Order: sequence, then C-alpha cells, then structure tokens
Amino acid sequence: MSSFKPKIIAFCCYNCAYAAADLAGTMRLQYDPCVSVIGVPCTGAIDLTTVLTAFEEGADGVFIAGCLKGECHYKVGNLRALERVKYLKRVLSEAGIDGDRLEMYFLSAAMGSRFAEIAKEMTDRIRGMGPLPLNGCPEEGEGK
Amino acid sequence: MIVAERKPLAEIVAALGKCRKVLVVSCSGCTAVCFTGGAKQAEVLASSIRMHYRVAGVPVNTGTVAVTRQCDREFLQPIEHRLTGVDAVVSLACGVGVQFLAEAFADLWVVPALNTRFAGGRVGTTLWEERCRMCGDCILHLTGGICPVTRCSKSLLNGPCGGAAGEHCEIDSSIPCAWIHIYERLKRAGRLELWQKLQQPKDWSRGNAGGLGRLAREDYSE
Amino acid sequence: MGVEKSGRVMVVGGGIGGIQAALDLAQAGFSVYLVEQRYAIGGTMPILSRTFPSNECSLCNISPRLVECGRKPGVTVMTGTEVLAAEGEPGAFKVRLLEHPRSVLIDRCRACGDCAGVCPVEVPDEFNQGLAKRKAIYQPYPQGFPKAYVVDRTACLECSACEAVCKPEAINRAQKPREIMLDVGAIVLCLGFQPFDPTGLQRYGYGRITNVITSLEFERVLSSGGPSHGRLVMPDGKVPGKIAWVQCVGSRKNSDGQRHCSSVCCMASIKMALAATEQSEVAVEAVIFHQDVRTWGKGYERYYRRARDQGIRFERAAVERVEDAGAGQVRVVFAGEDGKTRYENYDLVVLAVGMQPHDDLPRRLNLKLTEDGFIATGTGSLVTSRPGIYAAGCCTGPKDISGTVTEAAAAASEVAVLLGGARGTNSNNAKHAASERDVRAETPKVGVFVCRCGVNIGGVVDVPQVVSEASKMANVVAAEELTYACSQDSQNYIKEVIRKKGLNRLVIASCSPRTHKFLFQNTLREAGINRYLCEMTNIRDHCAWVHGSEPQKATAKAAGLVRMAVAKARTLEPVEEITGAVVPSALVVGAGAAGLSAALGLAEQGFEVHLVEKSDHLGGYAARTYFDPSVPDLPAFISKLIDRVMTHPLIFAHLQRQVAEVRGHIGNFTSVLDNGDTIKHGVAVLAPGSAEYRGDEYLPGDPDVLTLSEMDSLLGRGKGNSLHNVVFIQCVGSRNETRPYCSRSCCTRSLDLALQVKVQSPACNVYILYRDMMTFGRYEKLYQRARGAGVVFIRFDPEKNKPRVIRNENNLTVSVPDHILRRTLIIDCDKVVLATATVPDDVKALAGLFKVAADSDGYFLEAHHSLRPVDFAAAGIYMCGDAHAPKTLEESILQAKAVAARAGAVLNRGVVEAGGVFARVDPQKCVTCLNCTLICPYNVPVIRERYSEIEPIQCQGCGICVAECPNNAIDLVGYRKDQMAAQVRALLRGEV
Amino acid sequence: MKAGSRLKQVLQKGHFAVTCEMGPPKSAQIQGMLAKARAVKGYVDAVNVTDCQSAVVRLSSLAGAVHLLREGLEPVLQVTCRDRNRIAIQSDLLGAYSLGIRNVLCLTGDHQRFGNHPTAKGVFDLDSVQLVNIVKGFSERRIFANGEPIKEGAPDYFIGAVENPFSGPLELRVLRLEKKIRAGAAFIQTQAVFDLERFKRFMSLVRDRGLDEKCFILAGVIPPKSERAAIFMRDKVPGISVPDDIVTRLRNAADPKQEGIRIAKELISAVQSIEGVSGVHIMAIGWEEVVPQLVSETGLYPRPA
Repeated sequence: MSSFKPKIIAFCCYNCAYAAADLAGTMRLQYDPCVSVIGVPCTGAIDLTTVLTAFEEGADGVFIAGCLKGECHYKVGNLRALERVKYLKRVLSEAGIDGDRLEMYFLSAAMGSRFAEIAKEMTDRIRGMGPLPLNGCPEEGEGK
Repeated sequence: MIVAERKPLAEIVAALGKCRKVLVVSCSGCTAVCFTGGAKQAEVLASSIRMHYRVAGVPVNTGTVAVTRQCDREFLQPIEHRLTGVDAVVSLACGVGVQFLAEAFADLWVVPALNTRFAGGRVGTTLWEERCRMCGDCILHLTGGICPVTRCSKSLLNGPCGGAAGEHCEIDSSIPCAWIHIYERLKRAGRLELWQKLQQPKDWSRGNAGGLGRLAREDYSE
Repeated sequence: MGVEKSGRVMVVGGGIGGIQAALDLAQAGFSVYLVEQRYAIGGTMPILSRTFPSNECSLCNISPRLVECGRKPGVTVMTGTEVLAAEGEPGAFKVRLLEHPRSVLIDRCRACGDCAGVCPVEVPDEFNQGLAKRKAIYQPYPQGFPKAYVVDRTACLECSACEAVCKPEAINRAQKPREIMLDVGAIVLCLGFQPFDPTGLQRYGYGRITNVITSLEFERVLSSGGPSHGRLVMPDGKVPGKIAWVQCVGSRKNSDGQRHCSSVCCMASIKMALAATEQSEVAVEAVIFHQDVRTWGKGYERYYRRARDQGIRFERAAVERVEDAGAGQVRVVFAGEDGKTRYENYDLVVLAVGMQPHDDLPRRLNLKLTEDGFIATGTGSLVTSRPGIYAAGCCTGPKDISGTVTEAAAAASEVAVLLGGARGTNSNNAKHAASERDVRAETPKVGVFVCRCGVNIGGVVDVPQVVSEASKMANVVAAEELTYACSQDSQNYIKEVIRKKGLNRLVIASCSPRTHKFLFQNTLREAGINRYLCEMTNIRDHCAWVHGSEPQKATAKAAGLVRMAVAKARTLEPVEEITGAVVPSALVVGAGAAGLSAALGLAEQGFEVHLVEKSDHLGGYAARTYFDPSVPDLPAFISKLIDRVMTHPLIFAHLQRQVAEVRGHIGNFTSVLDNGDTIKHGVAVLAPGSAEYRGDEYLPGDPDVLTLSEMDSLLGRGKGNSLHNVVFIQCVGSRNETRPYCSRSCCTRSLDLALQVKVQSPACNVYILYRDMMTFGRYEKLYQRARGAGVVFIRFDPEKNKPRVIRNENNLTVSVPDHILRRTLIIDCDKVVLATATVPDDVKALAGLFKVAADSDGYFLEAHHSLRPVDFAAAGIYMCGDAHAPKTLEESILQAKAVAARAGAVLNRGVVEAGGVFARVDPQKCVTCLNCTLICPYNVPVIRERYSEIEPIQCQGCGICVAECPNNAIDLVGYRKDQMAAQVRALLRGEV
Repeated sequence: MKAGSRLKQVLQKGHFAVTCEMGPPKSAQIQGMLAKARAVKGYVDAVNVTDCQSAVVRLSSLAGAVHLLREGLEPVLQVTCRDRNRIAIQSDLLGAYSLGIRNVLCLTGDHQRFGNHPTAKGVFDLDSVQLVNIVKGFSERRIFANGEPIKEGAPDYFIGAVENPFSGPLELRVLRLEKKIRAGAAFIQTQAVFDLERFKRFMSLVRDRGLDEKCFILAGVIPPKSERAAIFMRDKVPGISVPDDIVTRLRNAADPKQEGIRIAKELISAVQSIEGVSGVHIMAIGWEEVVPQLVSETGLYPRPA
C-alpha cells in the first residue's frame, strides 16, 4: 500500500473553505500534496456530473467543502451540496465504489487548521481504502 | 404529466447483460420535469454504468443523447446516426417512450431505466403525487374536482369506507381520505345531492381494463 | 453659499463603521480618504470571535469588506495616520494629518513574513490583547489591510536583520513622520470606542488575579485565529470548567465608570458563554452575573432564551468583589436580589468591560460632547456641533454592529445631501483604458506567468521546472517566471508580453485569486483583452506553504495546478459587462417617520420619490404622539418633517393607496397601485411601520387601563394634572412565547411618560412594574432620572409573579406578589399604563408582493443582521423603521437615512452591472420544470414564455440552479460544467 | 328451493335479533369451525361467515356458509368487493342461493395492504353500495348488473350492509347509511360499539331521518379480552374507537376476561335500550365460546323459534 499515491480533489467555495485553505497556508500547516483544491463560487454550484467525472478521471477521493451550516454566502448552497453528496454516495456505492470516497465538510474562513485536518483526514481515509477500483481498468471512453 | 422513478442500477446492468456499447437516451418530456429522465440524469446513469463495469474489470463504451419526447417517432429519427454499433439503448423515458424507441428501431435492444409510476403533478418542490388513473370516464364534475378513483385507495364511488381514521385513509395516515374531502367540498358548494345519488358500477372498459387504448382525431382520418 | 464644494470626503476611523461609510460614499460617487490611526483597518470586529445573534465568525464577516476597501476605486486608505486639525466650513475643509512612519513600503511588501522570521525582538501582541507575542516587525493581523508589515519603532533594535532577508527591499527605516494637508468637503468620524480598563479597580482583582480577564481577552481565547486557535484555555494554561461573567464593569455607574449602559455587553457575554460551552473540550458551567439582561435588539431575546435553554445560568446580583480563592480559584462575592451576600468560586472570571469614548480628537476638533463624553449629534441626524462634520457608530454612544453600520450609512447619506452637486468629481464608473479586442474567433493563446513570490514559492517549488512544463502545454504561447507577479513592474511586463505575443488568455500561478484576481483581471483589461479571460491558480497558499518539506512533490503539484488553470483558460469566454439603466426614482411604501425620512433623504439627493401611504395622512405614529424620549419636542419635529416632504418638488405622495402589483428588478421596477396608477422606479423602500398591541391580558376596554399611546395622548393634552397613583406594567405581550422579542422602545417611553406624570401631578405616586429595564446606551440616564424623581420600580417575573389588575368601583387595584419579601404588594391607582408590544404591520403582504423574506417574528428579514441591516437579500429593495424590528423613533429615522444612502447610491450610478459570474439558460434545452424558479434562494429565474429566464443583473452567481437543472439547460458563466470537467481531467490525467 | 331467511323473520316479528361472527380457517380443515358453530347453535339467529377478513387468505366464505348450513345454523354470507369483479360475485351469489343461503352481507373489504398478500392487485370493480344495489336488482327487478333479465330462479336474498358510526364526520356516516338503504340494504350490522355516546348520537340522527324504520340495525359488540386487545383495537384496527375508561377498566381488573364479558354485557344491554336498534351482532373473534354466556346473561336466551 505504501506505493499508493492517492489523488484527492477538494472543491471549495471561495467565501469560506477556499479562504480556510488559504489560511492553512498562511499558518504554514502541512498536509499531503495529493490534495488539490478547485475553487467554486458556492458548493451549491457543483454538479452531480462534475463529481462523477472526477472519479471517472481517476480521483481516489473527493471532498466538497462549503461554508458553515447556516452561514452560506448564498443562504442554502452548502445544504444543497450536502444533499447532493448524500445522493452521490449512493450512486457511487451502487456502482461498486465506496461512498466514503466522497465527503462534505463545512468550514468558516477562519478555520485554517481545520482545513489542514480535513485534508489529512481524507488522505488517511483514502490511503486506508486503497486505489479507486476503477483505476485498475482502462475506460473505453464515452461514445459521444 | 407522467411521473417515473429510476430503477436500481443493478437491475439496469442485469438487463444490459453482455452489451458493451450502450447509449443512454434522455427524454425532455415529463420524466425530465420530475427529475428522473433529463439529460443530467442520463449523464449520471451513463457514468454509473461505466463505473460499474470498470469496477468489474470490463470496460464499456457509453454515451448519452437527448430526445425532445421519446413518445413521438419524429423526435426519435434524429438519433438514428448515434445507434450505429450500439449494443443496447437505455431509455430514461416512461413506458411509452421506451416502446416507441423499440418500435422506431426494430433491431435495437432497449432497456428501461425507469419505473413509470403514475400520472400526477408536483405538490412540493421535490414531491409529486398521483392525480389520474386514466379511467376514461371522468366523474370529477360529480366529486368536486377530487378523483375518488385515484385518490381513494379502494377507488370507491359512493362514499368512504368504514376504515377512514379521522381524516385519513386507513392504509396510510399521511394520505387524506379522498371522500371526506369530496364530502366537505360538495357540502361547501351546496351540492351534496351529487353524492347522495347512487353512482352505478363504473364502465372500466374505457380505461386500462378495456384492452389497448386508441384514440383517433375525429376531424381527420389518415 | 459661494463656497465651491469639494467632492472629497474624509472618513476617520477604519472600523466597520468607517468602512461602511467609506464604501457607501464611494459608491455614491464621492472620493474618500479612509484615515486609520492603526496600521491596518478593521477596528474591533476582527478581534471578536463571533458576532451575535447569528454566531458567525466575526473576522469572516468583515474580511470581504477589507478587501473591498482595498479595491474600491475612489477609496484611499491611509493607515498609521491621525487627524490633527480641521479648519473651514461645510463643503470646504482643510484637514491637517500626521502620518506615522510604517517603515515598510506597502507597494513592495509581499507579507511573506521572512522579516518577522529573523527579527530577534518579541513584544506583546496588541491584536491578541497581549495574550500572545509578536515581533518588532509584524503584521497587525493576518487578514488585515493593507496586507503589509510594519516596524514597531519603539521596540525595534535597529539590527537590520529584517532588511537583509527582505527580497523586495520593502523595509525603509529611514521614514519620518510627515504632515499632510487635504481638502475635503465633509468629515465623517467613526472613531469607535475604547474598552474600559479595569486595571485600576481593586474590587475586580484584574491584573492581580491570573484568571480574571476582560471580555476582549476572552474573545481572543475563543477565536479560532487567536493564540490558542480557539482552544478554551485560561491564562494559567488550564482548561476552565466553571466560568463567571461579571456584567457592567465600567458601565451603569458601576466601578467609577460611566453612567451610561454599554448596550452590547449583555449579548456579548451570552455569546461568549454559548461559545465557551460549545467550544470547550470539557463541560463548562457558565454563569452571568448581571443587573438587567438587555436583549433590546433584533433576535436578541431569542438568543437569550436559547442560552437559558442550553443551561447558561443568569444570576441577578450586584457583584461586590472578586477575590483570589487560592488553588487557582477565583471567588465572586455578590449580593443577590434578596440583598444577602453570598460567594461562589470559579476557574475563570470574565469582566464584561464597557465602552468608553475616545475624546482626544473630538476635543481637538472642538466638538460638543454629551454628558458621557461621546460626540453629541443633532436629533435624528449625525451632524456634530460643527456643520459638515458628522459622527457615527460607537463614538456617538455605545451600540451594536448593526447600529454602527446603519449610522455609518446614514452619515453617508447626510454627506451626500450636503455635497450632492459635487459628487462624481470622482467617477467610479471605471473608464476603460482601451477598447477590447474581440478574441472569440481566435484560437486560444495562453500566457502563463509563474510567480516566485520571492522565496515563498520559489524556495519550495522548482519554478523553472513548472515554467518549462507549462510551456509544453497546448495553446501556451508564453510561459515565464516572475519574482513578484503582483508588483507594478510585473503588471507592465505582463501587458507587454500580452501585446507582443498576441495573448488572448492569461494564467497567473501565484497566490489567492480571492485577493488578487481582480488585479490581474484589470491588467488584462488594460492590455485590451476582456477581463474574464484571466485564470489564477494558487501555488503559494495551497502548495508551497503547505508542502514546504516536500519540494519535489510540491513542484509536481504546482505543475498540476498550472495544467488545470491552462485547461480552464483555454475554455474561457469573454463576458460582456452586462449593464442595465436605472430608472432614477424611488418608491417608498409607508409615510411614517421612517418612510418620510427615507423619501426626504432621497429627494434631497435629487431623486424623484413616490411615497405610497395607505392612510389619509403623513407621519404615522409619530404624528399622533406628543412625547418621545429619543426625539425631544416630537410634534414640532414631525410637523417640520411633514412640511419638508409636502413642499419638496420631487416627492409625490399617494395617500390612501396601496401597492397592488410589483414587477421587475433592481434599476427597473414597475409597481401598480390599487387605483391602477403605474409607477416606474429603480429602487424600493419598504417602511410600513408597526401597530401597538392591545391584548386581553388586562381589562380590555377599561377606560382607565391605557396603552402607552393612550397615556401619551392624555398627558399631551395636559390631562395628567389630577393623578394620584399610576402604575406602568412593562412587557405586555412582549418577550413571551407568542412574541419572543423585546419591543425595545417601551421601557424608555414609559420612563419618559412617568417623568411627565411627575411634571403634571408632582405628588402622584408612579410605579413601574418591569422585567428588565431596557435603557441601553444613553437611556440609562433616563432610568436614573426617573429613580431620582421618586418613580418606584418593582421587578416581576411573568412565570412567578405576574401582576394582576382588578377593577373596583372607582379605581383599579394592581397586585404583584413580591417573591423576595414574600408578600403581595397592593397598589390602588387611577390609571394603569400598559407598555404593550410592537407588532409589525403589513409586512406579510408586502413581503409577498416584493418577493422578499420575513423572519419568524413577522418582521422583514434583512440580507445580513449586522452588516447589511437595511438591505433585503433581493437587490434594490430596502427596509427601515419598525417593520425591520421594533426600535426608537430616532433609530427609525437614522435607519431611513441609511436607506437613503444605500438606495441613493444605486440611483446615482445610473447603471447596474452584472458580475462576471451568472447563470445562463439555453432556452432550447429548458423543459420548464420550474426547479430553478423554486430553488433559487433569490427568486431570480422566471418562466414567462416557454423557458426559464435568468436576469444576469439579478443573478447572484451561486450556481445552485445549474446543479438543479435536470436537462443541463443552465450553465454558470465562468464555471461551466465543461470547464470544470476540463480542469478535473487536466489535473488527474496530466493532459496538456 | 328452501324457505326464506329466518333472520329476516325474527326481525320482522319484532324480536331483538342476535347474530355472531365466525372466521373460516386458514386451511381446508373445517372441524374447528364446526365445533365453534355447535357451541353457539341455538344462542344466535344467524352466523356471519367472513370473506377473507383483513385480506388474509382463508377458506372461502361461501364454503364456510355451506358447512354451517349442514350443521343446522343459518349463515350470513359476507361478500367483499376486494377480490372479485362483478362477474365472479354475481356468479357466487347465484351458487350460494342454490345451496340454500338466504342472507348476504355486502362489504367493500379491508385493503389488501393489511393482509398476508399485500402485493396483490385489489379488484374493487364495485363498491359495497353498488353491490347491495345489484343484489336488490336480483330480487326486485330480476336482472343482472348489466340489466339483462334473469329468466328464472332469481335469488331473493335478505340483504345486509355495514356501517361504521365511529369514522369521520357523523353526519356523513348517516347519509351514507341512507344511501345504502336506498340501494337496497334491509339490515345493517354496525362496527363494534364501545363509544356509547357517539353511537347514541348516531342513532338519534338515524331516527331523525326515519332510517330505523326502513331497515333493521344490529349494533356490533366485541367482548374485549384484555387491555392489550382493547389498545390494539383502538390503535391498530381502522375505524374502531375505544374510549379510555374501557381501557382503564381492563387494566385495573383482577380478571380482565371477566371484566371484558361484563363490559360486553353492559354494552348489549345498553344498545338494547336505544330506540331503533333491532338486534346485536357479537364479534367474538377467536373467543366464540363466550357467545352463549353473553346471550343468556343478557336475557336474550332462548332465541325465538
């Protein structure tokens, strides 16, 4: 398992979680470079298909991080994201992929250390799970 | 509109069997509106199918295509070019669309992705409820606009059964008793006599009991 | 007259009030100097852990405002600068300022922290209230603006270590203080407050006992950015299990402090107690020792109830002293309501210190002060004793954030009225430097600039390697490294490369797009390319800084991030600046004091106003009232206000009319009145006011049981001269299950009327039966005056000893069990006055018409409790007066002025702009499923024809509808699904 | 053809009628039911045979009724609309009459959701009112449901229906009763009475509309066996209302069974004194042996010949 280098994508909203990731940097908190952040205006904007694409393209884990509950800059975007994450967990497990490879977190912009903790938490979790079961099988592409 | 729900993935892939080139066809009609058959759900399903097979070590090729209404042949013709080499088509339409698809392309293996549930409408942001059984013999003018055929669990035509608990149906306390509502509505309208009149046994032959339904335009014959 | 008015305004004080005033003034077209004595703006808010009653992170709340101040065209931030003197007259002041040396060049400093790393000096950190240390070269606080270090010259050893490591050569210790002269048309003082310093007071043991700290110190303990990162520890390093708050330290005549109430400490302590119980790793027992619990603000009573439900103990007591009990324990000695002295031991005691005025600058400017030493302002106005100089926020008296923000906006509107003609001297309708090149037909030509950020990125990431990889990516025609991408010379260089290589996409790999994207977008724009063709990736905060120990992996990750940015840049599309013209008129609904003030405030700025009132007269409640403690001589005040409205040529009153239908959006509303009249307007102000509750608790219909209004009327007609005994009963219908809110103005109005009774019938006995006297801020003196005048105060608890009123043949009997004396007080009286609840009027109907929200108490719901107290979430609609929440008359008027500033700025700009991020519908794909219309939090999408329409100007750009659309008919411009997929693919597959 | 309904005669002669209820077995083994039948023989005027009650598959009511006939009891054939369409029901009714069955009780039937085959398709081609009307058509107009004449041997049933005075608006229940009577119901068996007050109000409305003169009303009585049984009926059985004092009495009783018998006897006596009540229908499901005691101790024994 030591040779396994997971790939983890973090979709973070600019208002809170992305800012928390920035703060983790300012505080020089260290986490595994396997975690890469993609910024979005609001986690409520993240489409089901975007998350599935991440897995199909080889992400071993994905997490979505939005504002604290009740503090979404767009009122309810983070809660919509949470519900989509719950739904996607079922979609993934139906397809034979552990739903816990996807997770939702809520952060304020001041929670830099929490961001680093989450990055570590997800890294440990995904390491424990091993490579995404898709990553052994080449895809045949989308016949679009 | 027709309301349908997604089948479990296991059922769909079981029906696909050994098919390796699969096209998922969405419908921009009713099933898109009830959030089960639109282009987004087609992409989610296509992705699920690909992942399912890849987990099993068998790569499959899937694509998606959108159809305005699968229940119209004319809307199906434009996807013909996408069917070349396709082993199976998964349809996100209601049962009507699935069959039209099968009829339009005689040699095509068609798999339904949805269970067609009922004819109904939206009663909450994300909740749909049945309103019509398509009995072919509408009596809503006698029942204050509330259909007992659909909304009474026993489709009674002459009033409530004895099981109604309070205002609710005996089979589910979250369902209001249709007849109590009909009664109150008629009473409010001063039209109770409509209910007091004996409603004779219904002519079910106009609905699904009467064999294949057919309807022709009266002012135009082919 | 005769003076040429300047369009420049000076705002003094960079706290939330000053920031609000500066931004509102700039938005209204004025050029603003925001002068702050400290080296970073922000004031008190960044110090606080959370804000009440929303419990949000205080720093997160203010952070975007700080960035906005830095970016806003027309706002010049001057830190380390104090005002020495101001001469002149309204419209033309000469202000003399003193700029203290920062010793660091803001333009050059990258806030990398290398200097602090080598600085040998450590001193207590003021921002952390001395609970942590900082270096002699330091950043006031990490999120502060300007984002630059400062040398503390008093602590600096002049060792030059910092200069040696500073790559951008930003340090200049040769700087000297310098005087600056500026011409401005008006001055707005938002000086804030000074926390009361309890050091000198023996009785609280502060400074002697380790575990006795001030509330501000405890805020830092609780703050996730504080010295313990939000871990609840005491100065002695232990984790507290029992915490006591001692209220009114330095307030309400206690502790030799001021006589005023500091207004916010009750709520602040409740907030801290809740936070402590939530954040602590052990179970915390929290006790608040208080006199009254003053929950006068919107949502405050509910917050208090929640605290009680969660087990916070409220002990009504006078704290006599705080002592060291040994073994790390602190003893609180207090007298309970029964007068008996008891004590309890705690691990930690927090002193809720009050607010004191800053008086040096007001004195230097010769401003008249109140008895309490705050800056005195006019009635319903923020003008000081010197015309042209305004004051807002806590420097005029203690208040909460929402009150401060409201006053700051109100001051901005008064300035806008004063300097109306001179605005636009600063035009913030950014003039575009060059016309844009149409690049839609061009193949993408991407230029990648990788920033070293000195050693911040370059010290970890192999920048040349990243540049080399970038240069191989498809469509990349230029890839270069820059030492500091954000420096001015870099901007010039980037523009040169754009021109030379014909770039049409820009990728910057450096720090956070949250703070810097705006800069590079402008650079691109200045080079003649649409600003939305710029993409940034953060290889510093998200890479170099967090993977410092793994340079190889960090380099690989940086390359991946750049790949991702290039992949997205390739797919970017130019976004036209979508603007809509603004109909330059306003609709004001409700012609009470608030509606009238809002109408006048807008009309005096030169905008047409349609004032719709359902009754047949102007003035509302205020026109029927004689006495109001917040507005002396109310009848004269209100008749003057009505007169000014009636005679103003731009105000059109529609009496006995109601709005029947509303269509449109910010800038372009159409309202239809119930008589069919159609009004087009750019903004709407909702001020329907409130009604007085009269329930059946106490003898409904009895001629001697009066509401406050009825008593006011009786006294106003001089009929109060033969009274012998009068009993006031407070909180009738308020602060109960049905209305869990305080009606805010009834205590002060009762006191005012009680004193009036004493004037008309000096021998009359006056009793006030109360629960908590809500005499916040300056009204505490009214309370003290009433006690001085012999008014008897009897406290009751509605659950234990609710007063009863019985009708006798000739008089009334009030009985109230005294649970301390264990006997029942019987008072025979001529009149009982009920201080009944304020209830909202017409809020529900208007909320439905204008598609705006109401809260659970039936009042309008503002966009943000503290920071946007007069805005609705829906753009272009504003609220003021009691329909927002119960308040004093003066507060209603000031709130109306705040509305005039906010709404006036929109009207003044003449255009509304869409952001670069908005949802776009493909009508071909739309199946009219209604999901977007039902789920959009702002009710923007509408289905008029056969597809959903989303007005870019109204769209807030959250993208929730995009993910909701079942047929993929909606995309978020700037974050299209194909762009997201391209990013993901580039990152994961290494596709270039 | 055998003689007409004896139940009808008892009622027409003005006697206070007694019927009871019997559920056929969930097997083809009939002995147990027959033993119970023998035990009640002579104590009741007729015995209802239920039609897959609670939607649980049991021996058919028609077969059960024939077995009772053979034992010398008079059956009341219960027919529900849940499992058969108008063709099957009419066919069964012709057959039943030919076998000597003279009483029929027309019901809608409990929903299949409650039974042991919840995935079955409920038929509900007819509802109970329509069924009553069809049976009335047999005797009165000698026609089938489709209007086609029955050329010979048209059955002449004593037609019964049910009514539940304890469900939904009271006024609605009375109007519905009236509708059933107009459709052709000659006797009515009600849902079990526990809530006497409501039943009295119901009967008063019934009398106001003169319905008691147009048909015979038999009040339903269930002897509650225990507190648990009472609570089960209150909470789980659709349409039964059990007042708290009944539950309390059973809870506090030293011998709950005896208390249950006492309650049933009180109820029988109470309904006897209500004007317009022509009889009692005892539903001692699974506790049929108590029927003779209830009948004799309430002075209803012996039964008229």
